[in-house]
Amino acid sequence: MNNFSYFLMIVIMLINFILIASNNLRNCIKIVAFQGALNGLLSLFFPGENLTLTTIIISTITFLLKGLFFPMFLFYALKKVAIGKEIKHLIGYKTSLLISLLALVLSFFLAYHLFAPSQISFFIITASVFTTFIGLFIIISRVKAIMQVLGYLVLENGIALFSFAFLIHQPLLVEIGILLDVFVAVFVMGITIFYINKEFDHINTHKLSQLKD
Amino acid sequence: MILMLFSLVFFSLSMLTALFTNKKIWLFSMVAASFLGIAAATKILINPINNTINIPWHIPLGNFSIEIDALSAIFILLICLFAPLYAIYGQSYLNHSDKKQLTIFYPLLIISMLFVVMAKNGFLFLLSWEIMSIAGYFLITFEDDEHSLKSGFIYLVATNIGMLFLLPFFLLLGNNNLDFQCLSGNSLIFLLGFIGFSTKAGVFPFHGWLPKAHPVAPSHVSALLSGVMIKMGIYGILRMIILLNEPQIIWGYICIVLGVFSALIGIFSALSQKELKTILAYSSIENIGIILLAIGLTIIGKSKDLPILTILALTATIFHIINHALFKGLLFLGAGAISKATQIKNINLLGGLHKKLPLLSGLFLIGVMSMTAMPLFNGFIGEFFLLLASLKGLLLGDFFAIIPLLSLCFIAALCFMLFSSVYSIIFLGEERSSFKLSKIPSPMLRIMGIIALLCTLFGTLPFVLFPIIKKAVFLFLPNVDIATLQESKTTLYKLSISFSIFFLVLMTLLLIRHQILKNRKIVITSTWGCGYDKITAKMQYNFSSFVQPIAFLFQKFFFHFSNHNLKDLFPKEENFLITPFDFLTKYFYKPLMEKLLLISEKTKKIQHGRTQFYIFYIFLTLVFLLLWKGQ
Amino acid sequence: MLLSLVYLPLIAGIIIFFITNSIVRRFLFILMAILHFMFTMYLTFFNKNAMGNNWFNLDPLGVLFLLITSTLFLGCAIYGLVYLKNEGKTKLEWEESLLFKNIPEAFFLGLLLLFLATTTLVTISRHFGIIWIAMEATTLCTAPLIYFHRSSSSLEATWKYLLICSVGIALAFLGNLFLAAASSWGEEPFLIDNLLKCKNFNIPLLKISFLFFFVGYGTKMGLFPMHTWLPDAHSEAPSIVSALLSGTLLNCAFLSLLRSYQVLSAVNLASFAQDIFLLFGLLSLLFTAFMLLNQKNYKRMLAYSSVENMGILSLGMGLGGNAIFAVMLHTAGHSLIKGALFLTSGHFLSIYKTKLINEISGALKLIPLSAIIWLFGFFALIGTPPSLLFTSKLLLIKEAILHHNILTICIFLFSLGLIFFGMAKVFFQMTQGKANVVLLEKPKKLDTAFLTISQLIFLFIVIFSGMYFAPVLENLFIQAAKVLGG
Amino acid sequence: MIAILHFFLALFVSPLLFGIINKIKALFAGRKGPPILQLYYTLFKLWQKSRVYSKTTTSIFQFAPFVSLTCVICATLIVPFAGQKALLSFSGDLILFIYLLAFSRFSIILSALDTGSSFEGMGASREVSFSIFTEITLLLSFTVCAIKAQTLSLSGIYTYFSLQMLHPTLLLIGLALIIVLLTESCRIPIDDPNTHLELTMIHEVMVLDHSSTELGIIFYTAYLKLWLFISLVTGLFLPTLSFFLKEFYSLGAIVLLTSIIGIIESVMARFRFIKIFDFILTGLALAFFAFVLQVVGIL
Repeated sequence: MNNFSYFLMIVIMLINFILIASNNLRNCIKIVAFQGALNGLLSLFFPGENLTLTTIIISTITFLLKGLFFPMFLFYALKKVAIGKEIKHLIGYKTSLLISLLALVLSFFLAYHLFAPSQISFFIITASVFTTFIGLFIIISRVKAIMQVLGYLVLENGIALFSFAFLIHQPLLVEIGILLDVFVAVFVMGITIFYINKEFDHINTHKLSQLKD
Repeated sequence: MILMLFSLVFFSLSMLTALFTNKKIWLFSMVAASFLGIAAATKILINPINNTINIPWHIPLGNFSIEIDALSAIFILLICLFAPLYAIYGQSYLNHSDKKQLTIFYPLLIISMLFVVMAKNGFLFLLSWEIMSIAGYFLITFEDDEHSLKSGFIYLVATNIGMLFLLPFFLLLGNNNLDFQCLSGNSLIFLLGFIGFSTKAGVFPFHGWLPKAHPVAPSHVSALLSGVMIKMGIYGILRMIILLNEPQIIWGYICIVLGVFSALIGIFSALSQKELKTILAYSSIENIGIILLAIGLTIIGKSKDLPILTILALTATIFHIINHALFKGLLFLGAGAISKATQIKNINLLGGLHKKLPLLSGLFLIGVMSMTAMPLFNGFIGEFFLLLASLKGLLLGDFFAIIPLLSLCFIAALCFMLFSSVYSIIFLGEERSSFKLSKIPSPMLRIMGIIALLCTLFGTLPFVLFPIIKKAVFLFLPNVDIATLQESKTTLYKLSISFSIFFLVLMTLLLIRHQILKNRKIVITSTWGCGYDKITAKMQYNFSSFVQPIAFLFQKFFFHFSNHNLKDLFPKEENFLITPFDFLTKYFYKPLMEKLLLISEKTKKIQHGRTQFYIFYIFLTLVFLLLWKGQ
Repeated sequence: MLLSLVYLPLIAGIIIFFITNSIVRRFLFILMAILHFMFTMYLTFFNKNAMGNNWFNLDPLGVLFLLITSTLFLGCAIYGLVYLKNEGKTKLEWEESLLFKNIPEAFFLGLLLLFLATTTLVTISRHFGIIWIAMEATTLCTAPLIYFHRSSSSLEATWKYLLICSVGIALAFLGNLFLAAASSWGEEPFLIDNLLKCKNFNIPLLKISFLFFFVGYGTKMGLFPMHTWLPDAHSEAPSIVSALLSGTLLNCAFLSLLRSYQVLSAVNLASFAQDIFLLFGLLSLLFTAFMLLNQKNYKRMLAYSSVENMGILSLGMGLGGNAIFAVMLHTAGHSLIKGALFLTSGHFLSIYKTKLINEISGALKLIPLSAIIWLFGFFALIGTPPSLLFTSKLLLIKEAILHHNILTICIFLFSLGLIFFGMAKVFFQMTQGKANVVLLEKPKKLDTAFLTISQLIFLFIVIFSGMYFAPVLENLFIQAAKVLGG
Repeated sequence: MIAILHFFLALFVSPLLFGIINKIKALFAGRKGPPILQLYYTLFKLWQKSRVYSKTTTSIFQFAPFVSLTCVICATLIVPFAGQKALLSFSGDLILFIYLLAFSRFSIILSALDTGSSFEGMGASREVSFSIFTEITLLLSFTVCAIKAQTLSLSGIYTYFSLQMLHPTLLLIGLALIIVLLTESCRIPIDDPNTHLELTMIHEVMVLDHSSTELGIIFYTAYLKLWLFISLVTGLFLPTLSFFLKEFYSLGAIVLLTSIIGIIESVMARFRFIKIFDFILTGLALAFFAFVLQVVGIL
């Protein structure tokens, strides 16, 4: 059972690399949705887990939310904004690969510092910290506003991975509250993207630098 | 003490009268309050009993403790003497403009100064110190034009910097609830306090604001500022010396060196100015330098345990504080009267005012004569005792005292040159430019008359002030024996004897003159121009040409000569100009400002507007914290 | 019963969305603000034992921040009535779009009430998870509020605010998880009371959790490297929103950071946290000192002074001991003064129609009452003696002298001097001199009264408590400081 | 009693000194020269003449000479003569002496600038510029004597010193005082008293516009000031003799010093204006050198 969860975590880490590599917006949205779904599944198949009702509800909600609703909403936004498919990044492909490897090393260093490599949690920490750093890196390096929303989603996935894996079970209400917050955050970002597109008829955030000292 | 409280109540009452416009009540409450203040101070001076009030004040650090000892009584007398005089002068000077700004902030300034002088608790002191500065700001920017706003701003920045030094000073000085306590001499505390107080007093490195702020304010306000408010800085330094009761000798040397510098800066920059009130402001810096010399000598006397030297130097300090307030006030009021009558600021365009305004010129002459320390007037007493103290110091073997001796003599001579030429250029000779003369309202002249009378009184009969000095000396040297005090008392008497002889001889000579010249024929002709009869008023000597020989000697430091372009055979028209050259602003303040603005330009680069970089900053701080504190 | 403090504004906010009549809407808005204020006063002064369970409970620290929030909100509500009336006059071109059908004012008031609900939730909740949810909710409520003026720059400010704060808050949630992991999964690991009781902590994990907390909530609080969203958001938002942002939002972020500091000091790791607080406090002080030197826009200047005051707060926490009491004073004083100043800046904006400093002068002649508030606010903000901030500044320096770290005192005083230099030029240039704008019609007495009454009350509180510190107030602050070991 | 005698001696005999100087200059030039008492005659003549005033002048112009005369008369009260105590002596009277001279200079300058003529302005400004350095030299030399005599009054100093205690510092101070004397009374190296070109005069140009009694008073003040300074210089070098011998000795010393001044006048020409500052500053340097010697205490 637990080598299946190892397998899931490795797949999530691989998805991060694919995300760095891809420059097609539609593919990126699909990949992030897949990563969210995997996250939902992970909490079900985690070792030493007595399947309580709350975990099942939580994982199904995350599965539905991240797997289906967010991509649908983002596709709708993509259609409304009708921007070009391929996106140019602030940081070139080779350097971003190098940085993601660096992030991997940093997460291993952090995890090594905290837990003995033998425990399962060592691997969880690496995966979640690595995904968080990749999420941050995507926000920093991408130009299009939608890509930044995707970066934010990857960041959320990393953090959720940490909570699901560590089986920290807060009461149902709190879990739902967190998911609701993420949902509303993405929703409001989407609305703002509509306005940015209407106002500036482009959504390159690096051009949005009118407010400076 | 109750009298003092009543006077404070009356002052605040006058503040409230600002709401409804009639001036009578405002003036009446001001005068009544000052009389009460003077009565309280004299009562305390005679027998210092029940002069403390101590109320626990629900503030984390402060409690409301006031005490009037000899030193504060002297300053209370100073404040309460000048407040009503300048208020009455101000009424007619500003021809009853009903601007509220003055009626509110003038009494507020007086109240806060009284509290500064009486406060025995750090918190109360800082509170009144700050209110005093703010009230001073609103009085300086009374005219509300661009120039006064700029100088008011520089004034506020200077007081704020002073405040920054006073905060740690009072925290180190007071125990946990900031009450003043006697401490052993600790140089750090002295330095903090000295810098904090000297920014208010206008001592050498921090004097930049004074020549800008005082000329801009209305004359009676600038008289109050340079006569009384600067002395609050001096009061602070004196109070600090009493509190740190074993002063180290090095403090004395610092005071003397800074005193010499500020006096030199003051007098030389005054020599190159054009406007009367800026000249008077710079000469206040010079007089503050002289007072600092005297304070330096007191510190040396106290640390080397020479009671005679301390007594003489202390008499010099207190005499000069009181006298400077008197004659500086008189001169500023005179300057106000001149600018009101002629509406001209540049003194090189004035001239021949004596014929039209004889009374004003007489009063201004008394002010000038006491400013240049002429024997019959009160400026002389302060400088006499300072020279005497430095001579006594030399006699007793402390050879550092030669510096105050020589520098004071040099400065007194320069001040003599400055004010003799200023008086004669404004009042004597021909009118250098045609200006319409308006009448000066009589209350202004009456006030100036009272102050001039006080100047001559303290000048000719200096022993009148001796009881005050005696009380102050006991404060500084608690266990001094009367004999040493006696010596300076006899000098005072001898001085007044020689002055009376001077007066007698003058009277006899004038009588003889009257007898001889009674029936002599008088012929009126034009001034002798060695044969050239078309002499014009412009050919007279004006202020910068009068100063030219000395300016030529000190050209590199303080004066900037307009370059001569007498090139061709028959040179056309040529003019000669001395412009002030302030090396402190050129080499210290301006570069400092440019550097600060440069750094601020660089820091602005951080806020460049791109979201990606902002998040990169967050990422960086996260990584930095993990590395720094992660272990 | 305690939760009603949150439910009432929540429900009212949602209802207001659907009310079309503006008079009823404004009445409900004001009623809610007054109710909330009365209820908090009742809770703080008359009924010590709060009725909450261990999930939602009022400890002295929370009470203080709740009190500040509700007073500031009431003040802004009073100011808001007239502000919205004027705002309504200026025709906003408004075309049909996805969701926002009803007129913006309802949308504005509704979101303000939601904002009130979420900030109260932060102050009363004892559960780290709920604190996190409430903080994220505040961000989402305020984001559209910043966009109220529909200008392109306010849109850019909203986008930056949204993105930076969401990233920050996400990192804070990671901190939550590390905290739970450190407490080795005790039951209900996120409740503060359990955390305070549990002794065997995995120390490295706990330290890392504090680091994530510091970066996450530090972004929301506006400390130096993470402050970048603050000047843009405050200068573009309408004055009520920026007053609330500066007054309450920064405080809530500071409160959540203090909660994690509480857990750390229980396990006497306080010195670990104090070094971080000290460093970042000094950094933000120095940064803002140089930024304020020549500012062009007075709202940005007020925003930078908020960053500076947050720097002073974290500096105070860094010094610890008696300075924590000073920090409590400083938070209260700063929020009230900054709220008053932002509201007055709104009045200046509506009169002079410009945010640039050198286009404004002679306000004393044009709008005397606001100009006087503007000056007194400046003197209070800088910390001249009668104001509360002076006492807190004095206590901070006293604590620093006690600890003999001379460097902190020098940097602290140097940056205060620079800040005075930068801000004094602005405040005096705007109020004094000749008025360069002629007023079209004499403003009605009632309007100016409403536009200045709340600021006058705020300034009166700050200056009066600078002179005489009411004992009942004092032990409120002392309890709050005792919670943090002050 | 003796002091009163000395005071009146100073009042009546001081014009004689100028007579001596003029006589010596005449002898050097090979001519007979005016009688020694000539100055008394001019004073008497001036007292009778009618007054001529310029229309720009005010009452200050008329009273200033009298004020300056009173100052110098009070100064004579303080200066001891021939080793005896002066009429008025108290610790610190040397400071009063310096300031009284400054006061007399002040009144002369005011009257000069009152006439509004550029020559008188130039004379006044030059007079003031020189007086800055002469005052310091005078004060410095008095301090050195005071430190040596351990008293602060002029009479104390002059009763302490005598020829037997001849001392290099005393010589330096004597020289410095002579330089001060020459500048104060505007003798040859500084200013040529009987030149006719207004541009070169300093002291005389200030009194250009005065007439009759005021002119007489001003001349008389100048004579009295010269007497004071000469008695100050000679007072330091009197041998300790019996009372009468000391009187005659000091009178002889005074006549000797006046003749030396006369010789200097007929031998040297006037310095260029800039050079005068260097001349005065050498006096200051001498006095300062004496002070350093005194402080170091070798001699």
